[in-house]
Amino acid sequence: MENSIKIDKVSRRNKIIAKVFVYFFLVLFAVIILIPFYWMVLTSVKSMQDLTVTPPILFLPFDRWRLDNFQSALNAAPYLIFMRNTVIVSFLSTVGTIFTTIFAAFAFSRLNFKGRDTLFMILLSSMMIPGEMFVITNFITVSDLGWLGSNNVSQTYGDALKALSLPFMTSIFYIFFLRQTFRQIPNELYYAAKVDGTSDFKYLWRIMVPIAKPTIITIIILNAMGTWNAYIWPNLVTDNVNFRLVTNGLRTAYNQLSGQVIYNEQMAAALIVTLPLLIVFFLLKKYIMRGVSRSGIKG
Amino acid sequence: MKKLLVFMLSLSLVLTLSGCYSKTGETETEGVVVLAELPDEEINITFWHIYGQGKSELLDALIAEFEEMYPNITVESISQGSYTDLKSKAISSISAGNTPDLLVGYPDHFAEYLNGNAIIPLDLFINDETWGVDLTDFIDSYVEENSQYEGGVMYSMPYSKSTEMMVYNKTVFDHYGITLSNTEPVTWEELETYATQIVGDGEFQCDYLVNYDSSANLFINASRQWDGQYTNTAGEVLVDDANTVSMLNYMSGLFDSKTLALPIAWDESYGSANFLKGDVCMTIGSTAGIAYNIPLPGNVGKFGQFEVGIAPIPQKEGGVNSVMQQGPNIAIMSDTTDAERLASWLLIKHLTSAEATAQWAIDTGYLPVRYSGYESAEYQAFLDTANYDPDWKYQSMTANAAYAQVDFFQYDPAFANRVTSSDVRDEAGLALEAIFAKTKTVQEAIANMIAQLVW
Amino acid sequence: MEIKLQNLTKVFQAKDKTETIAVNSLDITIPAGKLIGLLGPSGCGKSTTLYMIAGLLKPTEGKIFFGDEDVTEKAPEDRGIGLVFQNYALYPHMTVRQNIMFPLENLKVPKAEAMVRAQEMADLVGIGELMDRKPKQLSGGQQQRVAIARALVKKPRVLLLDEPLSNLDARLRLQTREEIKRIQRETGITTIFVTHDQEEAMSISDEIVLMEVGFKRQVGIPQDVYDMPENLFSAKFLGTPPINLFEGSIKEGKVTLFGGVIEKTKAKDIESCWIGIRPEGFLVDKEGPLELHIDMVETIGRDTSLVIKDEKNNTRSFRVIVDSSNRILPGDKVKFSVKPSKLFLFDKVTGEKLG
Amino acid sequence: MLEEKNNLKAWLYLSPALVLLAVFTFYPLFNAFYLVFLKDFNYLLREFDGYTLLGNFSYVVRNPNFKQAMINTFFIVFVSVPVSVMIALFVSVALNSIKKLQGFFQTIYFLPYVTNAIAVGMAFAFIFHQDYGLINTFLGWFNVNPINWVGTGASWGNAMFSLLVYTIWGGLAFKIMIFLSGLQSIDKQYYDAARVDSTPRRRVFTKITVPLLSPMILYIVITSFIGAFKAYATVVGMFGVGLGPAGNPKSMITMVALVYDALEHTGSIGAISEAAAASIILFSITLLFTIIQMWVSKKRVHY
Repeated sequence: MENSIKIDKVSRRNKIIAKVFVYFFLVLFAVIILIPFYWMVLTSVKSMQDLTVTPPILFLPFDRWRLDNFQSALNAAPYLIFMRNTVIVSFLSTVGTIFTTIFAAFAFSRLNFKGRDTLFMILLSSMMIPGEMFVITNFITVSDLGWLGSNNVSQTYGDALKALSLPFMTSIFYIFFLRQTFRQIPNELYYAAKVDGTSDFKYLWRIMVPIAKPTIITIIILNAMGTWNAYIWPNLVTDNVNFRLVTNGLRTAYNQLSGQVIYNEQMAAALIVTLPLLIVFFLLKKYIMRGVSRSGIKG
Repeated sequence: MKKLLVFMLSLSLVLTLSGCYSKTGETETEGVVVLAELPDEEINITFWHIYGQGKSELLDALIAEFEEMYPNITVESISQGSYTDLKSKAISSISAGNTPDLLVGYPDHFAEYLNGNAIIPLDLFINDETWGVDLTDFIDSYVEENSQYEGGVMYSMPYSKSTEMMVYNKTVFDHYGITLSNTEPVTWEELETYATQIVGDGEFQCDYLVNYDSSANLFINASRQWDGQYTNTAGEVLVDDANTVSMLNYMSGLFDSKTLALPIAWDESYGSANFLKGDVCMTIGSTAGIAYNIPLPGNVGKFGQFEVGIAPIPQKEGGVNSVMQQGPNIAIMSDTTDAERLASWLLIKHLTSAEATAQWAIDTGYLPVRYSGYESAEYQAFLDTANYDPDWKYQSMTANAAYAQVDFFQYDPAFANRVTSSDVRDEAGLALEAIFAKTKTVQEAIANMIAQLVW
Repeated sequence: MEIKLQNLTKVFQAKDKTETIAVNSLDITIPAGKLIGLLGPSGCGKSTTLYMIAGLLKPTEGKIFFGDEDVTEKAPEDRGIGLVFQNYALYPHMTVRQNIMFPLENLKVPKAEAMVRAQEMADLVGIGELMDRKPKQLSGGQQQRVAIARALVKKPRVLLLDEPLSNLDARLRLQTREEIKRIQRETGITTIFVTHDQEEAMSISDEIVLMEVGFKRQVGIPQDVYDMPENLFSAKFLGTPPINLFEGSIKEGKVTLFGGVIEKTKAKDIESCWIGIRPEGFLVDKEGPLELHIDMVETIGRDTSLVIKDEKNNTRSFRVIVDSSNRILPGDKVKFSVKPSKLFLFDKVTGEKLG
Repeated sequence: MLEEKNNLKAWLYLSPALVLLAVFTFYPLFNAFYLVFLKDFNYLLREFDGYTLLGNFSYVVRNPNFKQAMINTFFIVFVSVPVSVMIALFVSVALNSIKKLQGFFQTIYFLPYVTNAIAVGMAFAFIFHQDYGLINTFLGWFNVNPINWVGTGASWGNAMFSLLVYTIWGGLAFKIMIFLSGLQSIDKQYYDAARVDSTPRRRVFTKITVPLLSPMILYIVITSFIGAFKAYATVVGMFGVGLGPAGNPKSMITMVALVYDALEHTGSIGAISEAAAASIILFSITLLFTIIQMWVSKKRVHY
């Protein structure tokens, strides 16, 4: 009897030690992860002089914060226009990606067809070619499609949107990701739906998509982020400065002629540009975290 | 896997058959026609450059002036952000057949475009009675740079030119009673003697005497001063040359005596921050970057808000006087109509006119491309050391130092074979850095440079 | 709705082209309005048969009739069936109400009507209070009822249940079993119930179909199948404790076991055959032909279970259940006679019943 | 019916993705396979001078940096992927095991994903700085002399170590996000069952978590391998276009850097074919490893 109480105590103590250890580990890891982000914020509020001090200033007192860096950053490029463009392009490419990805992942995970594995392998293998190789040919394709305007007709906003978003309306990376999730959904759900007279199409949208919601939300965030960070392609396919995206603004506004970069203003601009992404992430986070109840359906 | 292979083979076959590429030998160089009169129709021209917010506003003002002069010409000026982006975009647009009408660029860019006959010779425009310009008014070395291509043809016009200058910590130099001229270059040998006094960790001393921002410029320009070989227009790499090697050995000695440093000494790309901090007492960099070398009130560093002087860059005693000329030129693309070409030419002519080039130079820190630009009343007033506009003091001193070097201007040959002139340039810089970091001896650095470029 | 399976066969082909016959020429007629238990050990083809009836699997050969209608080529949704899965397959992101209404949606039933029908069905299965919960908030038994409600709500012609009780605990299983029986009676729907649990099948079914390795072994009212097994498999599969099997012989119409003649039969003489005697088929009888050495005695209420070593094979023992009024102690030697109705003879090769 | 082949239907579902992929992915891909066999291809004029079977490949292999690029790439792939997958797995499991502050930590771990690349580069320059960097300060507590990690003249080993730390750091946010969403969908009852059986933590991890998470692990491993084979941006982020510490340029060069080097002068004759050749060499190596992984995983991944 006494012994069992002792064991109980020991195991409780072990549990607490384990908990403390887990939290310690998570906090330590969070600090490691946060350093660059902290650096970004710190840089954005430093004056040019504080920026060049050695050793670098680790903690900047509030009274030395230069918030006007943000003001200058906003003035350096037409960010509002860039933001609008980026939001539109993100929206178009994300909606496109979600649709094409869901359909393709469904076919790869649920339907049986000739050459499925071969096709999937071809898709995977095309991820192995460096992106720049695609850019060169795709530029010519987009140009041949007439979306860049011609020598006499300048590019329209619609054309620019097409050129900016269409090539990114699908992604093998996400098809693969969603396929993995879809494959975890047990077959019984499909049979049950079939017996109820549910078409494949309806089953996909009413059953599979809601169950795979965390994955799809993740894809939405990743895809929006991709558009937000896109640089090379938007620069290549837009002829009008007003058609460009935020990262173009970030890159061009601070590329001074002597090659020296005004880091503090650039970081301020980067923070401004990052903010919408963070908000989207905060809003959608709970959907990722909620996860799926899997009681009653075992994979 | 077998299926995959078959698929790939058949697709590449389709591509072959679709004939989107043709075999060499079918292109024809279009003759350039200079229209006698500017057509009345609406002419839209697109101009690609790389200027950010500030400079592109100045440029747009000049363009607005131009559009007022020629009401039927509309100029769309587009910034491509950086030279790298501009060039890669231009290359793609040439291949896709969707180019702008005119664009800025470095000679090695134009050499690359010429592989596709994508820019037109400007001689007919230059020499045209109605539309022409007096080429002798342009700085000679700029004209040479822009006519270095096959057959001595002018494929571009000088536009935003700059050069290098030397900024020094006048407070320190005054302490030792050393006076440097704003217009007379010092010699490397003189720098060595200054170093014996200035280098150290005393109160009025720096760790190094002089920093050279661009190691590639140092390599190329110094080999010229030593009368050494570098490259030629055919694209041969000639750095394994006695004079070049002796230059490198000399520089290696300067590194050892802490007379000369490269920014990598502080893990930086530019030495200005360390100049301001007082780690180094002199720094050599682009005339366009002067603002970064001026200590502001409350400057944190060994010397606080010290005084700054500006001088031409050092030369070799008894050597060939030489200074790098840098900065972009401007060219007209071939995929254009005669009217567009004429309109583009008129824009170039406007942007390089004496008034425009002087104004651009004053506003941006570039240098005028014409002698008449230098001589214009406006620019002379800007140069007048007796009446500095206090706000423009350093810009003015920079311009004086630069002006003093006009006769020494040199360019390095541009080519775009498998190895391009910019590849050689990059390797030259890396070779010098390796010597500085003591990871390679001079001989090893040269051998490695050649190995990296010729294979 | 009568269901008729004609020569129903299913062959599965693996990737390496080897074939497995999961269901072999099945001929069964399931009378309308009855609850039929499809019973057999795992791998006997019962689930495959169910899936073929549902239309989820396509028969390799044979036909399926619902009444006079040939539904073999029909899609599952056109057959008018309801199906309940072993794991219930409830849609995890939908509430109970949405789950039950889902099939009606497919039939384009107006929403108001669908709500009413869903509620009726939920009340019928006794989960009317839980309509707004998600499946994960329900117990196993409740989930099971939701699954049944979902299967029934569209008023199917046939209800198919695939091992519906196997995920429930023993007490719940008993309760749900009765519930299913009640719902089936109330709706009068033809129901097929797949299970590997004989007790479950016996207690719930109007008729059972006994299957083994793709073959139908016996069809009939559960008690009939138990009382009159047509073959060795039927005899072995039904009954707890299981039937005792002995090797014996028939000579001149006499069944001999352990040297004693235990029964007379009309069957032909045979050198060696299986003699099956249900544990309750033994009677303590001082005149009995069998004298057996009692190894162990377990008295449970009104029954006494005796464990007896097989005389021919010492490693094997068998059970005999007698009335507990017989006071028997381990080590006793007791004489038994055998009830003729509890004794069955089977051919050693074919397993068919003899006589 | 179920086991039937739905050829037509499947292709219909695939068609939106396939049409886009055909135009923007497969066409450029096969174009690369075509370009690699052209001799002296002039991209600007789209002209070429006959065909060559191996000419462009041999040009890439003769590149003085080819061997170093292979070594570095393999080093990055086979160190960074396993290490970062392990770390991400442990962090996600730890994060999934707590209730309080879970969302808070998750948000923090996501931040690198939205942190500007330049900021990350600057922060790492600070972390690895020889005189006042965090790592050397930390080592200083144990009386270790300052190490020149990425500064002028830094050795290959130090530079590679720093690059690996940077690479691993950069990939964690994404991996943690994927693993966490995977872990969230594992039924709690497996863990309850394990607790009832008083299974030790380590066994729970290896016998329950890892197998049930295996589809996501496979996804991460395959995509990370492909990504790591394409390592380039991290090298530029850490060392600039010199692709190595000052004084030791190109010591950190990777396979993709060979592609980019060639693409810097796409207007030069033959440069695109050279880039295509380098891409295809990289592609073949990556494909080989992916096929091996898929083959191995067939036995290990539990759906």
